[in-house]
Amino acid sequence: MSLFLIYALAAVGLFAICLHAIITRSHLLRKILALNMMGSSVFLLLIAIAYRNSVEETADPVPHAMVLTGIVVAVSATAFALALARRYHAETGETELSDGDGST
Amino acid sequence: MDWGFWLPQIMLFSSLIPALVIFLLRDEQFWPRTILNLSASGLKLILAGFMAWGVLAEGRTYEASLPFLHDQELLLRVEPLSLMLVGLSSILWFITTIYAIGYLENSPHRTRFFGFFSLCVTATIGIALAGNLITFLIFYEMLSVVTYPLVVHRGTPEALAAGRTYLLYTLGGGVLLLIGIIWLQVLAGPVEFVAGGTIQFLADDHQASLIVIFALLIAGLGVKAAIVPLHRWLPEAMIAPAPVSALLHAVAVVKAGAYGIVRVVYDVYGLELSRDLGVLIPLALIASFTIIYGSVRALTEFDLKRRLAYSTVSQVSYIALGTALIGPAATVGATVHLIHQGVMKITLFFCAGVFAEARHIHDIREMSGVGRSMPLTMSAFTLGAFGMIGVPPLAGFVSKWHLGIGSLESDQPWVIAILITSSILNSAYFLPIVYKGWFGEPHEDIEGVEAERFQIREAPWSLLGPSLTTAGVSLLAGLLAAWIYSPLSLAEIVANQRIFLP
Amino acid sequence: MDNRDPLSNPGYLVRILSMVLSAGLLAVLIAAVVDLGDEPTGLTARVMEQIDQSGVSHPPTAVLLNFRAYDTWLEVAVLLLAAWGALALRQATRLPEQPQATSAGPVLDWLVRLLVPLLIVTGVYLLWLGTNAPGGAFQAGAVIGAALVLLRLSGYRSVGLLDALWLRGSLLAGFAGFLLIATVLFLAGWTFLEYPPDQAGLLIVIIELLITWTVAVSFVALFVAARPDPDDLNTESEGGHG
Amino acid sequence: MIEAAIWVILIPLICGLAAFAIGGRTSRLLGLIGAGLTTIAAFLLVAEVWVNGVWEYSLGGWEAPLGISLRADGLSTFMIAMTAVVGLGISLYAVRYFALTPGPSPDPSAPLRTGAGRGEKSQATWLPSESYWPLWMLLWASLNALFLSSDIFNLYVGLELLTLASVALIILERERASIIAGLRYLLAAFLGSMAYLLGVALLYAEAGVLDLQLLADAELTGTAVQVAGGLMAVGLLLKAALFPMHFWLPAAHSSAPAPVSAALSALVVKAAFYLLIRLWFEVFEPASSIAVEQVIGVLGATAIILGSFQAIRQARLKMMIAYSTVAQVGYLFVMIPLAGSFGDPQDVWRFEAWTGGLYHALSHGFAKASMFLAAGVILSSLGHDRVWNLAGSAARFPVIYLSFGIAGMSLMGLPPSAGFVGKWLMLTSAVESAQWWWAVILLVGGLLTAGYVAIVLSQALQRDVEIDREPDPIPRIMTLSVFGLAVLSMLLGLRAAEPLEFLEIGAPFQTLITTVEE
Amino acid sequence: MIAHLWLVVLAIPLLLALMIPFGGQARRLACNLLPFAAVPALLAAIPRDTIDAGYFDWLLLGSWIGLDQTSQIFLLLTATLWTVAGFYARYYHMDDPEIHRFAFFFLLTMTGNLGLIVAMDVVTFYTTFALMTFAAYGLVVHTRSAAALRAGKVYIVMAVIGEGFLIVGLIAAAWSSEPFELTTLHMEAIRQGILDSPYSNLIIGCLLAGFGIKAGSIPLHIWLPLAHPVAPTAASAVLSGAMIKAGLLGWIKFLPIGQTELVGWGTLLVALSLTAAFFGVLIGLTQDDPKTLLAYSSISQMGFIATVVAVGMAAPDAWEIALIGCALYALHHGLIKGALFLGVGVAHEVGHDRRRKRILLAGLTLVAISLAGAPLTTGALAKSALKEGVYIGPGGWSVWLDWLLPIAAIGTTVLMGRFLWLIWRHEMGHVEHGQFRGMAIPWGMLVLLAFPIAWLAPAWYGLDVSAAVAFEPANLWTSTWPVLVGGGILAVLWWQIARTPREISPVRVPAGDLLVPLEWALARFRPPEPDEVVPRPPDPVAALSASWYGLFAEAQTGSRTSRFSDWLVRWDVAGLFFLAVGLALVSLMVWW
Repeated sequence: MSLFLIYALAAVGLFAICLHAIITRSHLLRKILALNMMGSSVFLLLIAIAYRNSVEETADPVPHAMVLTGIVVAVSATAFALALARRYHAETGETELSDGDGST
Repeated sequence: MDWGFWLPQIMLFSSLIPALVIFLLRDEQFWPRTILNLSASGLKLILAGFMAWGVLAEGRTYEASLPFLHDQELLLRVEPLSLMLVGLSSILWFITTIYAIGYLENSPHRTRFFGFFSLCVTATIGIALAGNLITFLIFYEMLSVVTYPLVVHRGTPEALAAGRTYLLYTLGGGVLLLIGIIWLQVLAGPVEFVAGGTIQFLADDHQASLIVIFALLIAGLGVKAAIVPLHRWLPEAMIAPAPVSALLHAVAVVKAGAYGIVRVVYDVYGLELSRDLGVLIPLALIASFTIIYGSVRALTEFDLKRRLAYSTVSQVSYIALGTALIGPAATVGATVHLIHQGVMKITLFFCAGVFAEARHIHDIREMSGVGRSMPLTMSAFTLGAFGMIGVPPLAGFVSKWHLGIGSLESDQPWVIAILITSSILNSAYFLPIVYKGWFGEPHEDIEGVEAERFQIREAPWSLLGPSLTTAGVSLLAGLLAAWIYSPLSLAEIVANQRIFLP
Repeated sequence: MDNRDPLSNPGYLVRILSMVLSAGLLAVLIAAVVDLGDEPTGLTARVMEQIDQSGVSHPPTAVLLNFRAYDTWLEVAVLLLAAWGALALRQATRLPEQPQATSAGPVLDWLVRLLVPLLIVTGVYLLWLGTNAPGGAFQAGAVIGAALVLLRLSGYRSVGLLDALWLRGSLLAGFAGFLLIATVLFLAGWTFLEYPPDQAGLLIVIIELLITWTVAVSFVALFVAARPDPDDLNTESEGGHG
Repeated sequence: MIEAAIWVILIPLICGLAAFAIGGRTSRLLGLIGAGLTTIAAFLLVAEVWVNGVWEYSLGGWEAPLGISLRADGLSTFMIAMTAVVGLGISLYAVRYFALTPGPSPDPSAPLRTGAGRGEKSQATWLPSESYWPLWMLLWASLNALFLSSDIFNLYVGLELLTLASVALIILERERASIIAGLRYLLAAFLGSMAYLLGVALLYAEAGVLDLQLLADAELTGTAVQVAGGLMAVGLLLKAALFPMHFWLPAAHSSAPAPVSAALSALVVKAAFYLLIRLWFEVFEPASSIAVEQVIGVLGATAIILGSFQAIRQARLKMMIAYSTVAQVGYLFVMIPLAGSFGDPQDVWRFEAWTGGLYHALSHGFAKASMFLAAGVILSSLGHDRVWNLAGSAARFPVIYLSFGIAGMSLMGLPPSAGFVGKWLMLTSAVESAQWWWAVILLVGGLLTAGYVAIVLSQALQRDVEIDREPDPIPRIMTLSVFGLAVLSMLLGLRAAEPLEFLEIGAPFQTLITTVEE
Repeated sequence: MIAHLWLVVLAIPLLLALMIPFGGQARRLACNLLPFAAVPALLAAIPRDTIDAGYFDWLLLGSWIGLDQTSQIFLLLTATLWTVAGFYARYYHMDDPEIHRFAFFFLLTMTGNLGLIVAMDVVTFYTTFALMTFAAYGLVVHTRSAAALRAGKVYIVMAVIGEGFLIVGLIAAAWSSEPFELTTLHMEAIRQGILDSPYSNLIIGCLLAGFGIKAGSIPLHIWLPLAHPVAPTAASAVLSGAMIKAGLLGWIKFLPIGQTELVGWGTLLVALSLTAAFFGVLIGLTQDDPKTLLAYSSISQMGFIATVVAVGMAAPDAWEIALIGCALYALHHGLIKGALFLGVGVAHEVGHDRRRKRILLAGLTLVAISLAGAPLTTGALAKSALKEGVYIGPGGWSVWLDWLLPIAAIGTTVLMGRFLWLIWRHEMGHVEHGQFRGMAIPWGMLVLLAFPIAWLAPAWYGLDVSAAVAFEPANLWTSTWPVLVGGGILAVLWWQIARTPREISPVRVPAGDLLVPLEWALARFRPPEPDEVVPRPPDPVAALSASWYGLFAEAQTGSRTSRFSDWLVRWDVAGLFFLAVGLALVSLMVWW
């Protein structure tokens, strides 16, 4: 089992766990965290790919750059989601998203 | 200027543009709207006359082909058959506009009414001018939609319910038509209307498909043509104001269906192929059943407009019936009935509207003695009714005559029995109305004091004039049938293009 | 609707189903990963070929700020949007003061005084490092932003109380600077997002500086704006029209 | 060469940023200028592509695979042009829409709306109208960027940009319902992005490139690619709100302000759709299978049926329109099995279905924008949008309902609307490929659409009932933009030959297209 | 060009009729011009050598209009009668508030009646025939009495049935005449066509029946004894005098009589006609109303004529002669019957004036014995002309006819006796309109003119029969003895009645005879009553539309929320769907 495979399997495992969490955890914070973690799992996979693609000890910089960009994107989205969640909590006092299509 | 290209388009736009402009006017702007309406319908009339002259006297064909899809085009073509419906709708549009202006005086939502009214005519003209199946389909569906606001114009719950039923029927029919057309085009490529048919080359390989497609097309068209059992929307739609009913029945909706059947049988399949596929006899049977059934139902209705509606159900199927018979006289009968039925039925609806408007008469039982105070209206109604029965020299007689001859030509003598039964049933539901109107004792509450019994109190000329005009036309169409500019002569030209000698 | 306590997690059925489906997906993902194998594919070689013309020597930075500068540019826009969205949740155009005005206490005070300069220095260092080693504007911005948040948390209430215009300016700086440079060069006839080889390094540094500042302020803004302003709340549960 | 494609991204960005920086009333002006210039640029691009064919551009001079390429083929340009026209209509509408609700309103009986009268303070406040313009410009720019990008990772960034701009717009008026809806949307879209991103990672790991054209040329197959395809598809389906992943859409689209709802339903959903189409028929073409395509088609069909039924059942107009979007998205995805690998890959009908689906997207864009804008007028003028209580309102704003009806025709696929063209092509394709079940679904869906459109019109056409107060006059520009969009959805059906030909530029199925032309 | 004059002749009454609905001056003018409407037609009937036929290629389906010899005689009769009746009606309806209605229908009926005589093609004929038929309805029901309305109903039903028969026959005939040439509708072509037609028996049957209804042939006569008497007297006169001949003219014009042997049809017709000749007399004798009696007399007299038509059918060679007999007899009967009907009207005006009554009875006796065929009368001339044809008829027939016809003449004599008796004992005193002079003058003119017209007609029109025939001794005798026998019977009856004056008629057959059981039978199959609600069959599409709307209405009123849709948008459910779809897509892509 190569190093790449170990990291990659860890990444997809994390991804699957986060998927499960997003669905089964109702607390908003946990959902947001799960999403954030999901991003991290993909970044982990990308890093693994970067190292798999190394040429002469230089890791592939493209996945590297993708991770950096992705992190910022993920951070932004997470932060925005958190701001919304706090506002939601302040408005309703709830920590879970209400269901329904808004038709009521 | 290339008239051949522009004329059909101007024909369309001469009602489309006024429609759009009218929508921007306010209800109170009576004169701008009226002037626009009348000048537009006048213009259309002149154009129609010009086209008729060009086609009939000069032997021209006006054709406008516009790219539509990559392999399809919108084809507008003026030839004798399209001229029939064009002429009918331009003339009747003009007359109905005058009538509607009088009828809707001071009633709300006139802007909406006249806007959709003009759109409705645009769609009908489009249907008439359609030179291929897809163009036909486009305007056919457009017609379904633009008539909806007219049907629900009164805005009462009943009107809205009727409107929903109407929409469901017509859109459902549109779906059948659409799938039929697509199927046909998948097999045959773009289908143009050519006298004698264009898809004979499919006969060998796709016989079963062609039969199913034919059934789909006829079912789709049959909804608008009110073929039993797809006719139920028509009596319901009678809730609409009189000018709408008049135009729906005489020109627009039912005629679109019937015209479509004519096109499909003559210009898509062609008589020969239709006969070989064996689809004509079933069509004739269905049409015959509709003719009888509509008449029988009409007997049981006592609301004037509903009775007229069932009469339409019955009468429009004459066109389908004639189409299903093979022979020049049958073709003549079917196509000429397109016009004749329109003129006669619009007369009847005009009169029904006059009765409703001037005397609040909606039920046949209330019509007693109405002929005393409104002899002209009643005369017009009588002419229409007799025309429907097929009494000579009215237009209806000419149609029935040719259909009768056609039935013998095509060796289907039983059709004559249908025609006669229908005529007798028509008499049975029209003559009592005529009788009541002329000979019944007037109701006190309607007619007022005895001294006024013989006083003539007709509706205003804006209502009376159109009724008399169409009544006169339905008389002249029969009386002068042999004249070279009569509908019959036009129908003979149409038939000659499509003649097929077995 | 069901009668479950709305605060509890979904029922067992959902959990089991979710687990089964996630496991299934995991299995497929494993298959995919295994299928990938160990053969390198990637663009390492190409990056190394071209890095000399990029104006920086650290490959990821070259990719980020030159080869794939477009990504980076849009990413700054994402950050801007997030900060902005968070700010737009509030009616006030200015950020609120920290409501709790207590003193942080002597230990924290000392720690903050120690840490903040350190963090700022670290940030600047990271920025400088970015051109030839791991590091760069985002890392630097994050660290500086963290320092500012720390300050605010420990009672320096006015931190982040930028004037509305300045706040906007700071949030925009990174993206706008990037945009300005790119547009001006584009109008001057260069390919869009292409740096003139001689000035590439300089321009990248300028952009990095701006981005660092924007990132820092954005983080603070996000942090501060996330706290809802009681005045903004919809008092009734009518939910409005929308 | 003016490189109009660059400008369709740059102009809205510049205007948006300027609007953001300056704020106040100027933002509206800047937004309008941006909308106008972007539209001009978009049509310059159309002209350029029409004349010169596919336009390609390496950003920063770095050729793919190293750099990021922009590519404007028929499809991209088609989407950009649609965005431009719809966007222009929305912008014109928004000018007066937000002016109708000027911050703290002095008049308590004013028709609207949120924020108004609440939390009035001495300090400067963010007005929805002020945030609207920059955010809207950014949304527009991100749409254009998405349509032009030829790099799958860049597309991810673009998607996120789009999502965040959308969410920021949804919560523009800071109402509780819209905040909940925005949050749900954000989380859902985030989830979709993650699935997409994982797919990107797998694709890169397999192919070592990120450029769409290079990936397409590589004709990738293999487990990893297939898994990547599935992941990216499901992520994008979530973002496109295909049933049963539509749960976020009705709330989000109905609770936003009308111009935002219009943009979301007409354009944003299409972006995910566009991306999926692009990937599916270019990158994953060799890896795809009939079964997958049929599954997507089944989801689309279910969306058509259930979405339409849900729309009929809605009590509020905007919810009805939102559910209509759920149904219409279903139409778009029925295109996948039709244009997919069912039957002989060399059959022309695949291309017909492809163009049909895209034309449907176009028609839906115009029609749905018009509908949401119309609903906005009704809502702000009547103070409510309860379908049950619309009686008589057709007499008050006839043109609005006329537009609603025309747009409805387009959604139903009635000729001569653009929707008809799309439906016609898809139906032809379904019949030709003997996948008659899709034809049935398309037709039934049309009837169901007629169902809810007719309900609205039928309510509105009811005879006048007493209304508490005379509705406020509608600014003419709003009426015109509603009407204009509806009419466009009709006119595009009358003359579809050129747009369809345009779609052929650089389209997949090049071999099929040539057979068509022979 | 002359042919165009026919159109003018027809247009005059038509235009006058059309003026009436406009009311006011136009209406008054039309009513005043009523008597003159048929004058142009009368002028047109002036005998000429040439047959002025014209083809109008714009009228109807292409119209042939003109007069042949036979038609000229019919036109003479018709125009005379209508003119006289017009004058008569002008006074008869002097105080009628609804004179305009009468005038309207009178003029329209006139147009039709004149038109069908000049029509030479099948469509024009049918058109004018229909015009006459339907317009006459207005005349029948003019008084609006219960009897008139019942008669009107029977009339219109029979008329519609008749039109139905006719149109079937005519369409089939027209088709047969020239299958692909629609303009060949000339009666010559039609006659030829019927012979060649595969449907020739159908056509002949339909035409016989269709025209037979108008001609009062048994058993289609049932409307006639009801309708003729209830109409205003002027209308009765033209109904029974002129319009009844339209059916006869139809037979003559369109049946291929004289071209081939139609023995079967001829036998049928002769049987029915002879039955009619006796039946009319017998039933007529039981009638109390002089007008009903005259109507039955018409049935009987038309039976005479139809007998000759039947002879022509059975023996083509006889037709040339028989046709002349038919025409002459029709002329004679029309004029005489018109005079008789008008006389009945005059009888209501005599009041207490005995002089007037004597004039009336004298005039009526003159025309009555003429109808009975007394020597030197027009009746004698007509009968002898008729017999000419019968003698040439098929072998065997003449034997029967030779003694059956005189017996019928005896019957006629008796019938006329009873008529005169009814008039004579008519209550004096009551004056209906007070227009004796105005009504008696037209009547008197007709009485006086009937004889010269009938006598001179053969010479005018150059017929092969001369009036002198009637004066030949042999004919004198044959025409005398039936009248004498009839007179004898009358005398016996007179004596009988004088003894028991209250017994007028031992049996009473209600007018319309066969109609009575028929009406009884039909009463079982009445159409729905107006107030009866006929349930409409259910409409599945409307039900669908209602249920779809119900779906909407339900949600609006909040009576039901959709659990399913709420369930669908739950986060966990949607999340599971996301997982499921994702798994499905991924695994299907990999493993399918």
